[in-house]
Amino acid sequence: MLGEGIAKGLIETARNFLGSYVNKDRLTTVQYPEERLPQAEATRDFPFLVYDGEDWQAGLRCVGCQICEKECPPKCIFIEKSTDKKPDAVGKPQFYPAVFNIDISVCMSCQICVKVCPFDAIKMDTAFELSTYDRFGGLLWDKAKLAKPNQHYHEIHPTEAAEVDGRLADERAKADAKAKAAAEAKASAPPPATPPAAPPANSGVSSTS
Amino acid sequence: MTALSYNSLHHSSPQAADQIFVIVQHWIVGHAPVGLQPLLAILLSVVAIVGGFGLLFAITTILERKGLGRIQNRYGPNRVGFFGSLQPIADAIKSLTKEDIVPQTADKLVHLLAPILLVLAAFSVYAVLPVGRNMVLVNLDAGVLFFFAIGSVTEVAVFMAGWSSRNKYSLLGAMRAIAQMISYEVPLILSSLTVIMATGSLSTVSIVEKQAGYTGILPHWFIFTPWGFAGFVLFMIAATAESNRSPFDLPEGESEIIAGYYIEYSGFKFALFFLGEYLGMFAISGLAITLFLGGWNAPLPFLTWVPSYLWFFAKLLTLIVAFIWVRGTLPRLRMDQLMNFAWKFMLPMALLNLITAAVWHFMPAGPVRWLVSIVLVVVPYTVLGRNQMHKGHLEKRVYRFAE
Amino acid sequence: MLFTIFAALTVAGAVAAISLRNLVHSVLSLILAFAGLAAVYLLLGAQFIGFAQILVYVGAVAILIVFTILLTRNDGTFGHSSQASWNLGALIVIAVFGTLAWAIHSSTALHHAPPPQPEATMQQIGTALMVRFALPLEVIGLLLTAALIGAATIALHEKQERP
Amino acid sequence: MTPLSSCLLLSSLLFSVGFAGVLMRRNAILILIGIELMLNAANLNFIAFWRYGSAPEALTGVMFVIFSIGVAAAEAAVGLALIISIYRHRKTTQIDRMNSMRG
Repeated sequence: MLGEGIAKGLIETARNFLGSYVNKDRLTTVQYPEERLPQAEATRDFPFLVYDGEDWQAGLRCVGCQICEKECPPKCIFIEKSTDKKPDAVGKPQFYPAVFNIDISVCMSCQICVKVCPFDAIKMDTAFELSTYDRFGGLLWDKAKLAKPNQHYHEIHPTEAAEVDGRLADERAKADAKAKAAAEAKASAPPPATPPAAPPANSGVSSTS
Repeated sequence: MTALSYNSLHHSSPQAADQIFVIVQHWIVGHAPVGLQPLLAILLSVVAIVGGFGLLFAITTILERKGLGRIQNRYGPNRVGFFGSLQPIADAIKSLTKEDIVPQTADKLVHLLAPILLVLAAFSVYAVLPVGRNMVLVNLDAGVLFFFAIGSVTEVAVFMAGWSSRNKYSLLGAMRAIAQMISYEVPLILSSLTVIMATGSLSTVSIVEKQAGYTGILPHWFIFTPWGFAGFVLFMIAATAESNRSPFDLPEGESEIIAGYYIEYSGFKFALFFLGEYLGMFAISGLAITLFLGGWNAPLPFLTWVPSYLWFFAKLLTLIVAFIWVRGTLPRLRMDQLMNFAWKFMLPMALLNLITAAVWHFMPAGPVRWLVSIVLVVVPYTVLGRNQMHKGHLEKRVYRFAE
Repeated sequence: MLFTIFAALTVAGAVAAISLRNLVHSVLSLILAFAGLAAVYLLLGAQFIGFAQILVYVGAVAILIVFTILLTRNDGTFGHSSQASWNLGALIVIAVFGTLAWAIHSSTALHHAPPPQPEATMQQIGTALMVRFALPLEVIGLLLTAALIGAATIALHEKQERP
Repeated sequence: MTPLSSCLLLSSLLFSVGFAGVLMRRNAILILIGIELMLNAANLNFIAFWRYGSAPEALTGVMFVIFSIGVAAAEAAVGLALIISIYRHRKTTQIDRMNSMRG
């Protein structure tokens, strides 16, 4: 009979309407700015640059290798390499980025920059309320704005950060041992070529997911 | 020729509440010079109509958003004011301060005139709508005809909007809207013809007056007759289609053609379209109340002390709530379903309903008349409905161009 | 006064309707002319005719023309004739209007005082339609049905697929 | 000028404008518009003569216009259907290109 389904539907919506006043469990809406759902640990929004220690300019892990710039699908990263060198996390003298800009308004949060970074220098942040009044300048973040301490990384992604720290400590120990061996060898023999910096090949951050 | 007859100033106290607006109007008009009095009276009524129905528009937007929210187990707007009650004001300020964008290739003049014409047409039809006893702007002899004539101007406005925007979606939306409005205007007018047949008048006021009185506690509204009930249902379905509301909101179809004919409108002009649409809905509900639900008459004999305009607006609110409820329930139709429904169900039902009304008119009162009329309504409904169900649902849809 | 305004509106709409290049603009001006004419009817006391004019001409005929315009795409050429035939046409039209205006101006039968406003209530029109003009009404109903079916058949005719 | 003659003047003006449309434009739709204008001019004449005529209570003028509007609606429907049909075959709405009898 025509109209039967309509009547059933009307009863269902009426039940929803009245039920939402009686049973608060029906209303699943979270009143967002006041109430917030807890973020999952693997939450990722936009990249930031990790630095160790107190001084962000000295402790920046990034060596300006420009791999992330080349890999970035929407091309939102802009890097200018420095001309001089400074010691990196492992203690080896490296280049550093003179300019490191990310256009947050273009970034699509794909995390490819994080995956390809051989130095664990770029990681994903969890901050998402980034609205500004200037959509051109306000969302083009430079090095100073992007740099965040390692502690911040520990706060937002503890498991992942611990793993990264462990790996970096291992590498540093390995490098130290190598340097020591080299020094000993140097003391006894003519100097060999400098050992290549062991790249942590494919050191996946996704292992925490 | 205002219906506010200047000599009916004698009233007892229960009537005073009923006629309060009429009395106030007379009092104000009485201070003006004699030559200006008719003009001032009309002006006051126009201001009252624009203000009253504008306010109702504001109330309806918040009611609709809240109601739809609750139907979908959401809160709806609850930020501005007490439980979101000031949301319409925020919306109004927002749309008034927005940038007015006109497409570069648009026909600027027609683009500008379309929303104005729509709102003008939407407001004009209120001139013949009796919102209370002695509360009608003009009691036209051909009131119902006036309503439908002005209502058909909306189609022109919709076409102007869709064509002048130079946007294929808006043109598609306009064509859909016009096709739908023309198709559903036929059953709309045919279903109201039954009432015109029964009352022998096209004047809205005399149609309402014919529905006064009670048998026992049952009022003499036309909805309480078999043909009146069928006519009311047909009228409301056609009215839903005429005012482009869900489930007949194909012209707007935001998932396919984004917003139909007003896609290229922004800011204040968009607000005008929105206003025009809601005003059209109120007007056509008002006409349904006038034709079938007894206009300003009280539903029960012992409630006649309540002012007449309150009854009208109570009925109007009920119909608005029904519109919102249906919108929250039914999904949008497909174009072929829409047209099938109009021509293969609504039109034959409306024509048969005319015959039912004639049979009712010429048979002597009694249970036999009721029985015959009910059979005349129910049997075609079942047959046509079955036809719709099977033809509409089981047939595989043939795509002509998408092979 | 009001008559002059509405008459000017009607003539302006009509002139625009036949002289504008864009067909849709033509139809919109035509709607203006129809509406002006409806207002003139109302001024003359023919309420029913005025509203029927809006309902039929604005709500149906104009919309029908609009649909036709959109279904038949304009093929680039504007509908103006050659200069010679245009001149000839203008001459004929001016002659026709001159004759009509002269006839109206010189007629003596029109110069009597206007009678009081005649009544044409809906009741009277309905009775006249149903009693005195019942047969023409039936005929016009038949004509409209035939026209509806005929128009639908003509317009629905699908072009045969050529193999 | 009496009201009747001004009505007649308006109607003759309207008729001339419609006539000009029929004579001077080649688009079939515009010609139809001209014909509608001429019909309306005739209707205005009927109403004017009913209003200022001798026997208004007979409603002859009004009746004539009612039937005329009905005929005009039928005419417009059939005419436009013909235009659409011709357009399908010849891909034009210009009258002077519809010059062959073959469909």
